[in-house]
Amino acid sequence: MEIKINDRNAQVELLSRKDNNVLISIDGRKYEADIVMVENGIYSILIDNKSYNIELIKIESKKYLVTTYSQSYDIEIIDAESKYLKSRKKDDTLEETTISSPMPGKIVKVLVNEGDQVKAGDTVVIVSAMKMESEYKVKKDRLIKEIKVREGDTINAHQPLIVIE
Amino acid sequence: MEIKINDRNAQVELLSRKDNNVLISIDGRKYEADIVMVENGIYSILIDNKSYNIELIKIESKKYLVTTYSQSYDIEIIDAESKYLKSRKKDDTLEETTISSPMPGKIVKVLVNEGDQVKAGDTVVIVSAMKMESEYKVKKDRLIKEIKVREGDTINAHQPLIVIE
Amino acid sequence: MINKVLIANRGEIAVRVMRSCREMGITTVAVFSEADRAAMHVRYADEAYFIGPSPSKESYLNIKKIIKAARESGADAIHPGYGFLSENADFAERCKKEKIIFIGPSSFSIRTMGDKISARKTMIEAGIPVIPGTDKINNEKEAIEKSGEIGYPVMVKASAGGGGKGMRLVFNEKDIVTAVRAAQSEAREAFGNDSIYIEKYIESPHHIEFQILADNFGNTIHLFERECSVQRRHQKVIEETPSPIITPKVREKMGEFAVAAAKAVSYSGAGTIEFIVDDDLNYYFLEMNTRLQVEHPITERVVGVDLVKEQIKIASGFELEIKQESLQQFGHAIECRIYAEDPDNNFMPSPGKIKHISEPLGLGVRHDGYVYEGYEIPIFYDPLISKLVVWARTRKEAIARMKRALYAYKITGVKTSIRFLERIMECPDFVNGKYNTHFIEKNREFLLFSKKHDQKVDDVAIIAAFMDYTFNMEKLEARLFSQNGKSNWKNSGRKISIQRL
Amino acid sequence: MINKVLIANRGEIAVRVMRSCREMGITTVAVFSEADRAAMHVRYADEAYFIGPSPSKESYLNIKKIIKAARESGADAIHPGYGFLSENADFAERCKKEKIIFIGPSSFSIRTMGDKISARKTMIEAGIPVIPGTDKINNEKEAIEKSGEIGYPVMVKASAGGGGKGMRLVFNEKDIVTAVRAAQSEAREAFGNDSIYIEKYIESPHHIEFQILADNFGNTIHLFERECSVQRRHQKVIEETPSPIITPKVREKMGEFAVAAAKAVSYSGAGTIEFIVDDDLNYYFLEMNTRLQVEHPITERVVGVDLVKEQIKIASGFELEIKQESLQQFGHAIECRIYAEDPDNNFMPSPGKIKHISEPLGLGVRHDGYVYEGYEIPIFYDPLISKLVVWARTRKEAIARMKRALYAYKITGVKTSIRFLERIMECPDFVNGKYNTHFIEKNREFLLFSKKHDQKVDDVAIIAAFMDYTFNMEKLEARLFSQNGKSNWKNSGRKISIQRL
Repeated sequence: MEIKINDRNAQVELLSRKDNNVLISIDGRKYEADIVMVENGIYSILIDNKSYNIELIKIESKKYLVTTYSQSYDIEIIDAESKYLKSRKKDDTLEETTISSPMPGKIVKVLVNEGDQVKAGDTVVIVSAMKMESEYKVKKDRLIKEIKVREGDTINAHQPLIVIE
Repeated sequence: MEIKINDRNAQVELLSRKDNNVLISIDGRKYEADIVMVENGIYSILIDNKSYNIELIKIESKKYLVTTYSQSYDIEIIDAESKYLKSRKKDDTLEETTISSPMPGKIVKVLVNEGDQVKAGDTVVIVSAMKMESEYKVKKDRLIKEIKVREGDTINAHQPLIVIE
Repeated sequence: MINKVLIANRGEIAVRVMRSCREMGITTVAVFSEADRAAMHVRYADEAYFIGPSPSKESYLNIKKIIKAARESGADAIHPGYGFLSENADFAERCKKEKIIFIGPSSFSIRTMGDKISARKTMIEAGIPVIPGTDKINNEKEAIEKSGEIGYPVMVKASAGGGGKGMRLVFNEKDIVTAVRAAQSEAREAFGNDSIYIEKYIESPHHIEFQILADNFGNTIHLFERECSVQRRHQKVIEETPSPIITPKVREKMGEFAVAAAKAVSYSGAGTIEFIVDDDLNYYFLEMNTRLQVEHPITERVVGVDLVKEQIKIASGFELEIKQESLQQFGHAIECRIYAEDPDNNFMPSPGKIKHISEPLGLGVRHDGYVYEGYEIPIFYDPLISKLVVWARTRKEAIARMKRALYAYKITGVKTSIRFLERIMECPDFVNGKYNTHFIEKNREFLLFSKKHDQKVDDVAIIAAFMDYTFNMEKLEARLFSQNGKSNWKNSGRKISIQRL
Repeated sequence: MINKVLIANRGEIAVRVMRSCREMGITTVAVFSEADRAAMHVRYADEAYFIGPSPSKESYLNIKKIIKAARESGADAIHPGYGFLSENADFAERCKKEKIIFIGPSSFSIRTMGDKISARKTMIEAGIPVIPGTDKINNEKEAIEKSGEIGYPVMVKASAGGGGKGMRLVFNEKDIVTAVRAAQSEAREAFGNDSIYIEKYIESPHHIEFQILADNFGNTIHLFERECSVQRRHQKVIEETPSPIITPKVREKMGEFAVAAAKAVSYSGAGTIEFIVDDDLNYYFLEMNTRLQVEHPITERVVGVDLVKEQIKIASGFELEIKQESLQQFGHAIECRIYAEDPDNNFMPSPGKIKHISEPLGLGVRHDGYVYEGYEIPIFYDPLISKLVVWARTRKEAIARMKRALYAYKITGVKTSIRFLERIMECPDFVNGKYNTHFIEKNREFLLFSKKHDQKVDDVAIIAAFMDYTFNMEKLEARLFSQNGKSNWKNSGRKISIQRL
């Protein structure tokens, strides 16, 4: 099976398993791991007697945010279904670009109107969260296609705010 | 609806509700409550601005162990279905009695054999948990009908250990 | 004694105040906005009153609504915490009018210290050292003379200034005239007012503050200093006590000035005198915070005093029992502020739902927080999640303990500053106690350097995700089987095809 | 310095030891039985080794397996914690033979103090007061004489005794002969041996112990006392320091004896000298615990020393840095032991799965635990869940703080002693510091008295259950609807019938 970790892909195979002891190959590297879910979403893993604590947040059914002590990873399971969906997506050339905020917050100000032509670096929307305001800019010269929010709106993380072309 | 709390029954009615604000009557006493589940199984309830924290453990679909700051309650929701089941159960005169332990543990010793006639106060089984042994006795003269465990067995709380008649 | 206290605040400080109230047998009243119905301070309090919509202006900053809740609940006192209405003189006055005890100083003290000009004037009169500076400069000759008196480097500032405009830093007399002219012209353009003044520039400023307590009988004491120079955008990040740079002699003298400063405004309650200190341990009054500080726990730990209890006792009209000469600093304490923010992404705030939290515990660790698993940190308020406070016999041991506590502190669901704080504990400048308010800027690279890539840790992360996926698939299959009977060939086929993917 | 420590233990003490190791930069190695794969000490450690089936005998008490894990991991030292192998002289010897440092005293110290007879003999030789008593009594005349010397009341005991058999309490000389005869006859029947001896009977015994630290260079210090008289079935429940009954003079003298007792067995490491103290503050050596005690945190808090770190430094061959004269007791600390047990059901152990836990935090609270939400407390080991330790300036404030902490401490899923401990904090005998080892027995009724019935609280419990049921019903209906389409009349009918129930 293929697994995408951040920006690279790894070939993963479960070679054998007995209860919570598994033998796994990752890009040819073999690991004997004792893996137990100790709390909801938290795994205790022993490999060569080293103790690892890994926290998983499921974003979607095959997408995880995985946190080790020192780092966070975006991990995606790529099975036949996802491969099929991805290949279809590639055919679909209608790629839209949107402005969104990585955090939830409140719209302070929308600085553009639909149909506006904006220049690279122009601020198009200001979002406030926790007493701090963040400005969102366009990276290239763009046309404002659709404005999906109004001032005062409460928004979620990654929600499309403005559609640009 | 009827609700059984410990050994008594109460008549409960939901009179009105708006979002998390409810008006409830319990045996004729009316309560305006603001009720929110804040964590899994934990409710924050405000009544006349007093703040209550209630923890619920669901034992079965209609049975709860409810813990307030000062006390624990066994609470059962009695709807038409449970009433029907209860009435059927009453007809069923085949009541068996069993010896069980209120805690999980390990069987240290079974002191009787199937078919034995025991006297009130006789110890029939010894269970150990957390370095402490507990003796379980019969309350009345009884016949040992069936022994369901063996020495060394690990048992759950409330699991039938010995069936008596 | 006060019987019932309304806490006009939220978050960790509301819970912290309630804890002391509970120990004193005082009933606690929470107030909450729409966003805070499920917040910990509502759950912890004896009573809770709804005070309006989520934005602070319509709830926690709304004096009318808070007074109404106090009247309805029959609270005889209000504790303002920090932030919100804590330094609002009108609110203190309004409480007085309503015959509700405001747990804090008088509106006079708040007003005098709240205004920079009147505070500076009052301090000069009381003989407290302030940053050397001038009134309005009338001509270039005066600029040269006064700058010479103050001593270079100096900062030329626009009287109407703000945002860095009309400011010029001058290191030598030869540059002063050019600087004055440039500042004047910039100020004229920016503010339509070219008046300027000159102030001493502190090159490596340390931010050191003194905790004071004053009762209504003229007794004022200080509880030593807190070193607060680890700041980011003028926001304190880490505080410690004792300060690694202060000497016993300077400490004693600064403490005396802190007491004198408080007395100069007839202060009552707990307050903090902030000083700017340079590398040569010259110190200057900066401002007074007329309330409890976020970082008060490090003082509590090293001195052994519950500051909230002292506030309540003073507000109840009791005389201070603690005497200056009985106080001493025992050991060393450090506080780290844990924010919901993303250090890897320019410290952008990160509100959201807490998925999992493991709090660090054990010897010498105090943890003041308010979030819990499943709690959604709202977007409307401060991103402070909690304060991690450690104590140890020595500074070195305290740093080791903080590292241990940060190591064991885990929060998922929101981004936090925990790993960034860990890097500070490893940063040589901090470890050696050689830092000033430029510390984070100066060590930016070290602090944001993420640990080197470890193939094995990557692989362990993959194993966890892979096995979780596998376990879930098995559960799903088991459910399919149990729903469709044991010998359902179609599902059996499906199972095999899933495994082969 | 030691680089890698294997902790031959589990539960809260294993985690506590690892915390100090981490602060010292020492790698930690956990060992675990089958039941403990998911236990916190395995999660917290750097490395973890499986050592066998769940019963202690086959894992935590199995010397061979633990030594094997130590060798495999390359640990240069073993910390035994308390319980298990911590007072096993053979284990200490075996470690020595394997050239692994045993973090504890020599097998000689363990053996001498582990045997009651040799310990008593050694203490008498060292001039430490022991409970006055006789050797074998040969005749009635001797019984009368010796009892007179000891002073009434005395206890006549069978030399072969046990389980209370062959024991007689005598208050007056007139009853001694009858008692001796009765004891002899009872002993003859019970044990086939009628030899008896006589010991002073301590009417209201206090259990007070002294913490000591000794290095390998002849330096031995004590860290003052712990009052451990709140016991149930000889199991400590609550400990505090300072003791409410000890005077400075007696403390000093007892401390000197404690140091002398440790020196008499060439002690090294951390240890505890237990004394029996009567109401007149006469004290007698009871026994020595040659290991870390469960209740060591209260000493750490009041004296400001990390005892585990001191153990490790001593075992590493360092000289004690702490001097007796630099130590002092600052404030007051209390520890409550939280057990998984049911006080309403004769304190029956209550293992099981933790559904939810809210730990008390904040000023002056230390919480040493190891359980977490979803953790299943195994049936094989001690029912101790955690230790709640509070500190305050005064004993009165410490009690208030403990009440506050216990109030906020919530565990569901297993029964605990939390509410019982709260009652102790409210019990007048405890509050007044007037208690001895009979405290729980004497106050049984007060302690097990549950708060009076409150109709309103019953009703709030009903509301919670009722609304939870209602919410779940709604969710179920929503799911039925979404599965079967919007206009499914059959389901609509079902919905209405459900609501009407």
